[in-house]
Amino acid sequence: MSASGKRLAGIAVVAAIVCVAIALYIALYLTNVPGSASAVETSSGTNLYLATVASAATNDPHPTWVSYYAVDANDQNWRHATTYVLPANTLVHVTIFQFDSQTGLRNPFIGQATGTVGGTFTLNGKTMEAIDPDTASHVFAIPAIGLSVPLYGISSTAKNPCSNAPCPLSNDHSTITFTFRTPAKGLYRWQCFVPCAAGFIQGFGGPMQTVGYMDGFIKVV
Amino acid sequence: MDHPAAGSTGMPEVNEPNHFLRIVLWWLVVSVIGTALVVFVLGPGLPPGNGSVEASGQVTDNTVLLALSVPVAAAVLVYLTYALIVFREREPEVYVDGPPIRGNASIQLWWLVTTTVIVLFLAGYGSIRLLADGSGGGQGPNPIAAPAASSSDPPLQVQVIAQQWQFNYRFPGYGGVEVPDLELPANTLVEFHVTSLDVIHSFWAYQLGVKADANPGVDNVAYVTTKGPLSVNIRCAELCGVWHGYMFETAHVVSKADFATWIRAQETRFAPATKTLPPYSKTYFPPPERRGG
Amino acid sequence: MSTIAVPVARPPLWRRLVGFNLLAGIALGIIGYVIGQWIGGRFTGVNIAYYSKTAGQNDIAIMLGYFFGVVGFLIGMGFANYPIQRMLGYPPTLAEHEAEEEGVGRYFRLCTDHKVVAIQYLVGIGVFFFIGGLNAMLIRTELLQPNTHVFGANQYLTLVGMHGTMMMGMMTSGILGPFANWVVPPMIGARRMAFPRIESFTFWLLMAAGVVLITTIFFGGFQTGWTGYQPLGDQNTAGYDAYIGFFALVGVSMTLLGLNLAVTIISMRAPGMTWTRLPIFVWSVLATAALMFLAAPMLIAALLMGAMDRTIQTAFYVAGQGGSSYLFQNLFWVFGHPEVYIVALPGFGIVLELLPVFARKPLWGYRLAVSGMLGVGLLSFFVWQHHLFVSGINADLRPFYMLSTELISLPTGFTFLCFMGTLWRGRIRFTVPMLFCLAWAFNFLFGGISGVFLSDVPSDVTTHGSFFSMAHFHYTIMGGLVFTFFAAIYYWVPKMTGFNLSERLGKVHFWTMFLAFNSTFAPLFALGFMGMPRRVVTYNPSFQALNDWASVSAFILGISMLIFLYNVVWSLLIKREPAEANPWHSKSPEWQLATPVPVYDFERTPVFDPDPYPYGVEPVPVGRPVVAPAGGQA
Amino acid sequence: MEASASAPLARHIEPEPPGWQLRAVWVAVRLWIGSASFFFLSFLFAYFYLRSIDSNNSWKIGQVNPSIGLGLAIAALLALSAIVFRLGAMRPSDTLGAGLAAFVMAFVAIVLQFVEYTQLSFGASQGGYASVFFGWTATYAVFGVGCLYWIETQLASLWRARREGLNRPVREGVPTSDIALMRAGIDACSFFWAYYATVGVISFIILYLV
Repeated sequence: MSASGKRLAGIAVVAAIVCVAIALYIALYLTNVPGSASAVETSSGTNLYLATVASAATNDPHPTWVSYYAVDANDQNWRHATTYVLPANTLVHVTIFQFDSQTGLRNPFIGQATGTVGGTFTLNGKTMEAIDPDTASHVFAIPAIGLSVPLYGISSTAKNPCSNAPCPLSNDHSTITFTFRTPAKGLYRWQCFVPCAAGFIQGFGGPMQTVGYMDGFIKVV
Repeated sequence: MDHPAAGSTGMPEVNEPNHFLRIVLWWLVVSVIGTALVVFVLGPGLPPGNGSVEASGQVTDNTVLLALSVPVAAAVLVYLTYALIVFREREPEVYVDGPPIRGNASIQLWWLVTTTVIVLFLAGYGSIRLLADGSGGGQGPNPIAAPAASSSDPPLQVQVIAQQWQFNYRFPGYGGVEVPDLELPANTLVEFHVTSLDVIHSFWAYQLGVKADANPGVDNVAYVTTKGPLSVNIRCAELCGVWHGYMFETAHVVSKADFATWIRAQETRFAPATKTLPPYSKTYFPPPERRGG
Repeated sequence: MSTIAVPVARPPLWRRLVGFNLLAGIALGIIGYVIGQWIGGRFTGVNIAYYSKTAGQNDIAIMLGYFFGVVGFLIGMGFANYPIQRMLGYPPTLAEHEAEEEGVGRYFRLCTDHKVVAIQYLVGIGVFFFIGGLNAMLIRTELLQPNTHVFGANQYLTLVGMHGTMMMGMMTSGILGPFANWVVPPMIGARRMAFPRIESFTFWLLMAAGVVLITTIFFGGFQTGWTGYQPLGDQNTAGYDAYIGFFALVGVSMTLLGLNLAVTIISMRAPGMTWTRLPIFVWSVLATAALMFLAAPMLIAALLMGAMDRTIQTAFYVAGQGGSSYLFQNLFWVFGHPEVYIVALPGFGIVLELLPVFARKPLWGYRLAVSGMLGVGLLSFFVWQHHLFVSGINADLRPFYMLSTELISLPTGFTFLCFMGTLWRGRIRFTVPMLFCLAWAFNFLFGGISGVFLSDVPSDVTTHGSFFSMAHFHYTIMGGLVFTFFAAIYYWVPKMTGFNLSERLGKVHFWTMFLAFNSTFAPLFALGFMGMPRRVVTYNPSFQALNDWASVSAFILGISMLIFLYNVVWSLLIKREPAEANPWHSKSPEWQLATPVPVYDFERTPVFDPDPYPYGVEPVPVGRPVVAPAGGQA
Repeated sequence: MEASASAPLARHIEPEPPGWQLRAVWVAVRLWIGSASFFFLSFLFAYFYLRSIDSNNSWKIGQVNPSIGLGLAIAALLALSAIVFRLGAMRPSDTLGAGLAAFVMAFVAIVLQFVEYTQLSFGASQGGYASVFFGWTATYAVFGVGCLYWIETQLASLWRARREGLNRPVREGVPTSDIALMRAGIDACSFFWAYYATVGVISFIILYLV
């Protein structure tokens, strides 16, 4: 083997290693896609069942983080999903099971619901248009369409709080329902406005800034 | 450079053309055409448009700067083009040195004087424009460059409350009502008080020519005098976290009558929320700052 | 030299791999990281860091992990040996592993030969430059469409932050590391830097820093951009610890690199090399070095405050607890504005150094050029609040900062005047390095003119924080630094490596890069004017055409870098055509060395001309011989 | 390139001018002081900045007053140590003894600083002052540990030189002897130590008295 042949071989090996490293580097980003869930089409309309928990599942990469889950209404299957696929220009009935305790809002204004049909929501069956901002645990908000619904937190003295997802409905929780009209096709982000990221400054780090926990998309198709 | 200093430099060859004159002529032609194009063709389309008095002022400013920079750029580019064509080595095989010209005091002096004059003019011009009305920029809690407001018609105060990741607007003159979407009356002097609840944001109302950073615990005042009705793109212009790219919305400048109607409707609509709001304040430090959970 | 090589039986490979080298460094680095994590875990067990348990992250452990990891790496590289000897009282030495090792081995260990360190720097920084460039490609991929995501919002912002941080952190030393380390000693008549071990230290520290930054992707990245504004940084997940670690280590590296270069230039000029005879590149290095070792400590301090906010719960940047977000902005930009001139000034030096060679004329206006560089350096400490024109801080001082910022264009203009003067009636040769220098003038002209819009407050209200400012600093930094970086590579690599780069491929590289660069960044000025803010993952659909144009151009720009890479691999590693000693017929001292350059550079101190650029005249030697002291070491 | 590596260093190379390295050390320590000053100036700036804006009236949250006694002890020890070392450095016969005394005082001062943290009645989160106090004193103390190492190397060199009487070149082609370099090093070290102590006194005045 000639000297330049050896060099060629050496360079080829190095190049291969570099390419693998680059592929790995890119893959680390691409693999990290939060799960998605579709709304359930029933005869009564389009339904979306969500849940908010104080801690994600124990096998999650961040088991101490608060998170949204999608819940299958029938068999109570829980999926860690924050991308929700909804049909365009349709009324969607959202039901959220809220298992987390109260934190309070940084901006009390968000204690009032906006953007729902009628400007109201139901909390444990009672129709309301605002809650005491200090009792909020989370918020489901899609700012681009003006939707914002505060989620009432369970009492700090609750007897049977849920520690980690998945949480059966036998745990203490509040149930929030509301209806909103989906916009035209596209990708819209949703987020929470309660400073619920425990341990982060202003409560807005970690799960609040990571798509897949307290942030996600609605994908309107 | 047309009179190389005697002695230290090689004598110009006999048939050497007058490079300096040629360059100056080319420069004149290019600058005149370029400046005219910039002022009359590009100028009216310069940002941020004619949406407010301050925005128009910025357009004027941009036009002046662009018009000034054309001759400067032309001087360098014309010179470079000329030099690269005329002074190129025609026989690269042989290494021949050029004349050892080491400088020219009068050219250096002229250059220094010219650039100094331009710079001082720019700084003076910019300062005068800035101090006249603040140019729509955020000027901190004690603004020194406020547009003159008529005493009978005080400026409309609007507090912009930035938080991750949404702007809310509070109208202290209307019972402290807070709204998620902004409308402004036309032909009015508006006084924005920009503050933040958490990290640094920047309130950028593009068509109005307003940009003011929202810092936590800081009241950043920016003035704008609106003109006719229009739609305004509002964006956050300072990286504020994961949804920075989504922190945008549309505001509207509407007629004064429409604004009055709108604000009354908002007062009714957001009455439940207004009840829970803290008393109006220039800044907020809402708990929790840190949280154990 | 090869004639006197004594054939020595080479020890087996495994024996050569054992010792203080890169392998040991990596091994000890990993061990150190684990130890640091463990200690951090113990600490938080006694609950100093209050948020570790609830936030699911332990900043103390991660920071300590980085710290011990880097220390372990440096110990493995052999940097602790000499300090320990000194602790035991052994006398100082100034050399380590210079001539005793064959071939490529010394490039993977602590070596105090300034030529070896320079090539280490060139390759090391080159690697990170390409990673940073890859990030840019990914960013532009995401921006092909206004609201459809290739990457998630977190990943996109991490890419933006890593691109900026890596480029600013690494390319700060992009010219000083490789070229100043290599060229300055021969240019001033020295064989070494004043502190050769520190010279090597700055390089390996930079590499450790780069690895620290890349590890951010394992901790969720950081979503703050390269400016890392607080309190957003305080709020970030553990990935921001990597940002702090990276920039603090880079700050240390920069400080020491700057100190070392400044000391060398001040105290080690050969007899006859007076201040007025210094090549202009050395002057630019001196000005840059001064900025480096004065400005970088402020960055380190600002980052340490952030680190303390995240670990021991101080409140430097927490407004509700007596801190201020302005504090970080101030400290960061007091460093940050000199920093951008740290990046730009060596480019001025390279351009003015190379121009006389390829215009075959002395540098026009030497004193003007020197005063320009020193003036830029001095003024750069007084302009930082122009980054904060709309932030509401010290609004009354804005006219002052407007003036000081615009005043900087005076000394910068000197550089342009000297550039133009040197071309006057020269005999211009369009070699590859020369093309890159000429492109510098073109790019920096537009970078400078767009800077005027940003320095003028009324205009800045619209352009601040928009794609306009992004395009502006890419024109100055990429157009100013990266183009001159390549000019320096094409100019000096034949001397540094002893092999020629392909001229033809170089020209292809230049033209693709130059056209693609302008085609990428010129539209961004328009986008900024139209209202597109920086660092956004979505944008107004009406901006898509221009963004797509910029993205496609950026990909071509990326291809031009691959052409360069191909040139390097082909010319330097495979073809290996030996270079002449002085292919450019340059008259500066470093080209008078033999090729390949011996370990000791030169046997006799070079003789210097009173004129550093004796083109068109007969050289007049003025250097005097060096008198060895009595009992000179033999 | 490959060939030169195996060749012994050519013996006929002309040495560099004597005194270069000595001057380099002299210059380096002064520039290094410039560097360090900018570092500490950042904390000084933070102090006055946060104090002047007093965000959310939180410059001091609650009772935030470190005990002056310990602070004074630290500053006094540092100042004394610096004076002793600097004077000792000027007289070669006394350098080792003076250096040892200075080293001990410096060590005690830095230990006292860490002792102080355990005695404080306030935590780092208690406002801007508390942040600056912890940040400044901690980085200053860590800086001091580095200085201790530096002083130690100088004393160790002196001690070994006294035992073994060294006079060797520090590198091929560098005619400076290690004895001369050692004296330059001691001068630089004591000069920097004096600077460091000055910073300590200033920080005492600002953090405890102002």
